[in-house]
Amino acid sequence: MDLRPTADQRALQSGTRELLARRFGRDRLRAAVEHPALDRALWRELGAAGFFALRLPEADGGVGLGLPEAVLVFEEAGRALLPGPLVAGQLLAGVVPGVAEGERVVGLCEVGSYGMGPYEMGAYEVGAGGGGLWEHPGDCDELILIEGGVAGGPGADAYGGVSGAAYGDACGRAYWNDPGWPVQEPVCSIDPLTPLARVTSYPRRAPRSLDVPRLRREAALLTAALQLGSAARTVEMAVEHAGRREQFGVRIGSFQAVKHLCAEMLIRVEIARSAVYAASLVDQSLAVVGAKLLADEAAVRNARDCLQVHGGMGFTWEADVHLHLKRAWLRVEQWQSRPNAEEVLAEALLTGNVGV
Amino acid sequence: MDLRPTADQRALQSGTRELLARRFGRDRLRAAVEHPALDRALWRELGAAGFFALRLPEADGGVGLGLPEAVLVFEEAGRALLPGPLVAGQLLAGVVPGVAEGERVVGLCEVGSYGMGPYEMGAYEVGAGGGGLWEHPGDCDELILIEGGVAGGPGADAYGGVSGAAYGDACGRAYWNDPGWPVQEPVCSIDPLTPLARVTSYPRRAPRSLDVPRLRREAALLTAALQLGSAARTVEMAVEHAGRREQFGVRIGSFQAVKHLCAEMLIRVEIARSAVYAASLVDQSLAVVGAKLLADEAAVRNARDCLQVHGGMGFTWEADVHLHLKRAWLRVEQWQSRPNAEEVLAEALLTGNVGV
Amino acid sequence: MDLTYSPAEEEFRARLREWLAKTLPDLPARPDPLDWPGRRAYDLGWQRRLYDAGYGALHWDASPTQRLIFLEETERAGAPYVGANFVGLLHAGPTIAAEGTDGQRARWLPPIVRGDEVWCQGFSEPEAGSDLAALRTRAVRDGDDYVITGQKIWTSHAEIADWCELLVRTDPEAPRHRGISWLAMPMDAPGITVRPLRTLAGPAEFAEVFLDAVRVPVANRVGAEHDGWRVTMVTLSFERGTAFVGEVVACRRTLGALARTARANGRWDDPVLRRRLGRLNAEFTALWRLIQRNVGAAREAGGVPGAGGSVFKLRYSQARQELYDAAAEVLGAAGALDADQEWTADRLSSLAYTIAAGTSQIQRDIIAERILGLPKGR
Amino acid sequence: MDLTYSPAEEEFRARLREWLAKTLPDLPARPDPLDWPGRRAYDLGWQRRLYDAGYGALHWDASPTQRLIFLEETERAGAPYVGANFVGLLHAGPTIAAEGTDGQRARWLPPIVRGDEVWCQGFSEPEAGSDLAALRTRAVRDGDDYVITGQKIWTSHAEIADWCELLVRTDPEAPRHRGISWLAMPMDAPGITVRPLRTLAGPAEFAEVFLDAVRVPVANRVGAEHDGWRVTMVTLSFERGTAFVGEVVACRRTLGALARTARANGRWDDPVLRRRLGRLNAEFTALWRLIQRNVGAAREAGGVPGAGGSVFKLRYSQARQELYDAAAEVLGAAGALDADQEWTADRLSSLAYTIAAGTSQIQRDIIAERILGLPKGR
Repeated sequence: MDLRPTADQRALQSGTRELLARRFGRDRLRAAVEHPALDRALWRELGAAGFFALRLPEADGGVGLGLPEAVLVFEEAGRALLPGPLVAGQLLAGVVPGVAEGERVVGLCEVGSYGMGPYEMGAYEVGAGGGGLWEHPGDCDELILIEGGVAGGPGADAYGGVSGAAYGDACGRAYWNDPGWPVQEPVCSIDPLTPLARVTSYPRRAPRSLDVPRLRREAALLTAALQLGSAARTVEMAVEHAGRREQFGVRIGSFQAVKHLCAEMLIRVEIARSAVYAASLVDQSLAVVGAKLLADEAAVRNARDCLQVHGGMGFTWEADVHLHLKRAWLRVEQWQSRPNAEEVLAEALLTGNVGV
Repeated sequence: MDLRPTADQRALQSGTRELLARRFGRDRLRAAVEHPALDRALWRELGAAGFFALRLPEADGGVGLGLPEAVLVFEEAGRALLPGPLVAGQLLAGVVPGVAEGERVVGLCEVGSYGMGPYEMGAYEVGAGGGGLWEHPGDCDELILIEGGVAGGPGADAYGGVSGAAYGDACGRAYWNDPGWPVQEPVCSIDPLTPLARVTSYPRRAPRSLDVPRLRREAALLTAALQLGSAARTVEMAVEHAGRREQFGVRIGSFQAVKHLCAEMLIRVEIARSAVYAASLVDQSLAVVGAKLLADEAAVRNARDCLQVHGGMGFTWEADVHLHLKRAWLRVEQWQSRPNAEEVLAEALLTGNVGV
Repeated sequence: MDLTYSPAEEEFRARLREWLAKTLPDLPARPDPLDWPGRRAYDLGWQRRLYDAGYGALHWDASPTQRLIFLEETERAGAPYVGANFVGLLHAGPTIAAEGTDGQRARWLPPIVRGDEVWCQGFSEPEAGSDLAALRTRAVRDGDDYVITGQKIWTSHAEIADWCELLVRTDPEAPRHRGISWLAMPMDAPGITVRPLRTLAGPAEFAEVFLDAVRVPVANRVGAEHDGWRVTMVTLSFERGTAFVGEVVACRRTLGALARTARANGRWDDPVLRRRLGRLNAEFTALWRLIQRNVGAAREAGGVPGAGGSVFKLRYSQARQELYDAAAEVLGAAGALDADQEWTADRLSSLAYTIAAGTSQIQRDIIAERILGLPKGR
Repeated sequence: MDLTYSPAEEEFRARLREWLAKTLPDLPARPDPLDWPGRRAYDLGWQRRLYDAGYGALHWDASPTQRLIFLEETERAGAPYVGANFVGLLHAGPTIAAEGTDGQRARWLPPIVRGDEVWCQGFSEPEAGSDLAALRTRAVRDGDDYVITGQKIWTSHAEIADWCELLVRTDPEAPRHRGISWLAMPMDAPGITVRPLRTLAGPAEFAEVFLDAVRVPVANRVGAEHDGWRVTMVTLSFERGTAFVGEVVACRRTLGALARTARANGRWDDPVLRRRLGRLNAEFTALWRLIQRNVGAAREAGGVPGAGGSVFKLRYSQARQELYDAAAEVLGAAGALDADQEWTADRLSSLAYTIAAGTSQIQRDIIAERILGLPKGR
């Protein structure tokens, strides 16, 4: 029993950090902020380094590792603010040809609200309400649309993992589309690194075989890992700034007010990290729901505190702080909603299935 | 337009403070903590000073002042932690003989939950749920039971003041009782200064004529004034302690962490004071609901922060901090519930009746 | 305690309301936010109308209560925001009115109130943010001029300003707060370079201003030489006083709009969100009442707002951020992530409120030390 | 990363669980909280049973993982709390085990693990709370004894303790941290006066201890003379380490009970409360995982918990207060105001958590300076 990464896992993590520092350093990051089209060469390099094929069996050309390793690698991607449909790439490697190698870019888009009618062929209109946001619409070679099955709705038993109900069609369906098919409307994305569109209508073809509850659970966990990496990075940024910036004749990090902001930031990271790492090991929906909730909080609140520590300098476009905040806001909306997550976690208290 | 007390009002307030300092100083307070029976001599002296008769016309032997003055006086009572059914005394002076003079002690007890059946004579059982707490059961010569009409329930229109619906029987009823009649069970009161019992059953006689919505509104406002006084006092206590106590070779008030706790305490007081004073002038239910909500927050959170500033010394029984916290907790439960208050305030946003 | 207005004040309010109802429909269309000359013309045009109607100098020539009524009514009527006239009317103007000579008042105040000239503020520097007294921009006396070299940041409307209220260090040997002077610098003087500053909320009205041997006549100094710190504190306390009245009224209106939007899009069914909005209703009502209390205190102190402004500013900047966080929940993902949505853009701008014009950390120090009398730390 | 246990650990857990199931039904009735001799007998009796079953010295003689399993299983089974053995098993014992001589270990450790002797802690003083190094209790060398005069506070179980781990100032001339020594003081020595301390949560296990020329043999000093500060830090880091494992397990159980109570009394229908409980579920699960991570770090550091304990302690003390605030809402007015309700009493006790064993303010300084490396303030 040891919740800390092994030596091998630490090596994987630092290798990823070095790769990203080399291939997606600050200059690349700022260039991407102004021109957020995906860098396909970087994508192929990530593919070659095993970023997407991480969990595929070695026999299939993969790295043969598991969810804990994917989480560690995604923590690094979140730290570096690496843009692109990373979660889709990780989850669909081995499912969609070319994804594992980084040759083909595939997107995932939640269009489902629970309470949908029975499955019907034909065009399906996405309501004005939730869902339907598509990351990097101009960069995807293919798009997979996920309907239904969100936490707390019908099918939550399977997704929430509260009872042992079998996965099934009722818990969500996946539709393949080439990216020209869905009708989309542009969204002026708050995150300069992540172009967005809203899918308003798409052809509802025969659903494809994909374990949607597992896909959702792993997507939420990997997104939580990205949030964790961002939260950890903003502590570093705040501490660096506070240790360098002088006001009133001293480094501002010697003020208790600044110190205590930084301490609370670290605590959020450590709590989120404990939850995310553990969820990667138990692969249980309830653990994922809690981990995403805490990682979302850590990422958003740390980015805001980091901004506060930076003062006016953090408010400029040239500072990276806002990129973390905006991306964190975006990820909060992905794969689970806070109200549903809290309801699922509350319901689990009644069933007594809290484990240890 | 001036939201600050006039010279006359300030004189009334400082006169009250002096009276309480003289008649209910620290020694009396600590004696009351160990033996919380009401000091009837003090009660009569308060009566003679016009504490209860404040708002009665001068022709009837009262002081002829209004709700703003009552609020200022109650702020002082809250500051001094003065025990007893003060709100009942203020609201029933002139209604129940002897109350204005402090000769007779009368209690008010909310037993109503909304959703009660139609009015019926006979014994009425109070459910195990909310309400039914009776302050100083052993000290009251008389008890008035208030049924129904809480904020947000049926009759909320009148109570909440959101629409202009007329006051009426549907908004609550009052029953007179001598204190021997209701069936009560003892409660080990968390507040050592306020003995409590729970009324479980009482004779439902013919309701008495009393403007229950107004009574509730004014009770909530006066309770908010008590909370405000307590919140203001705990800032003073924290500042006094922080300016005196030395650790690490300096007064702890020179630490930013302590300073900022104290600053936030003051802000809560000033916000609550603004809301409470304004509500005493507009005499409008929505203003009272908001004022009580903010004064409750200020009293509870300030007492907790005061405890934090005091450290271990504040955790002792001999320190007064806990008396403020416990009384604040008690008052939070009186005359309105937070969920209902927030719902009423939200509903008012829709009707657009926010005034300026 | 009294919430009623005097007959004269009520009449002032009624006439203003009537004038606004008559005037606002005739205003030209609002310019594009990136059209700087258009914005200048629009904002100055609005000020000119106010001036012609007798409301031009209200920001320093009327009672705090009248100012309160003015800001409240213009905001309620949806009148234009003070815009490019912000520094002139709320910072530099009040300072000159309070501290300037008769000649200075005659030179600078009429063009501000008539809507002829725009002012900007040259206070902050890259190394002097929270610690404003650390400013380094040097002014060296040369005959009847100061020769100024240095850099300013967060200068709003610098691109279209005629004048800059500038803080410079005139005595580098004196203690930090003692060697500073307050100057009115013409923005067309040689040696000034303005570079627009992009913020996390996108293109904004801020700029960096680089000063390379800029000559400013000594006669442009307001207040005594080296006494600029005290002069500045007058200005800053204005900023923390009634300047936010209009914003609080606007927040209350936004809160109502949030509730109606939530009701329309179904999010009203979430009691957690609903109750949060209810809590914010109490909060903004109380903030409004706090301003009214501060106005009374300011009246007593001769028009200059006191430290009570810090209490307001701290709580308000927090509440404003909570308001727009709630707005994001009302909008839902598709709206909260859409920077074109007005509330989403406002959410980004709200992030500056706990930083600009004194961080919340500094404000808490001020309250603890100046109001509560706790020992000064360091 | 790995959440599985080794076969040996699983076997340890299974045997312990079996033993608990067999042993607990035979325990005597719990004594009244005010019956001090009864509490001493009960707590020591439980420790004796643990000792007889081979679990006596687990707190310093086993791997962190075993300790984790032990605390988890005893709490889950509803076994007695460590009670009067707290200081001996979790503070003084580990310190003596780590820093004592062979002779000292032989003298003091067996009676602790056998449940023969009770220890109390004499660290805090009225003028030395957060600033423990300010302690003034003086020890003057006189032959083979120290002669000790001073006052201690927050000494738990002093009424029934046999020994006190005492911090005294042996060199008043040295810098604050350098002149302190750690002594084992017999509580029956002449000159000791114990006065029970009443807390806001009512009668508690705390006392003030007055020391008037108390003689303690020099041989009772653990560690070098004047080196008591370092010795103490070892003890305190134990306090912030695994000591809270059982409490977190208990909090998770309480959380489940809160949910079931709320469902039964109808408060479950309030989604704000319900979602708050859901949020706390995530929180306490994560705190539990954080302990598991810290155990790994402690194993690496040779059993001594590191600064990670401060991270846990800060968040946990906050979460525990939130838990009992939620409990008050579940109970409703009649329960939340009734001090006889267990959760209401626990709510009062929870208020100490952000103060005792280092206030949250001090913990944040520790994290900022020792973990994050921010410059030391003052």
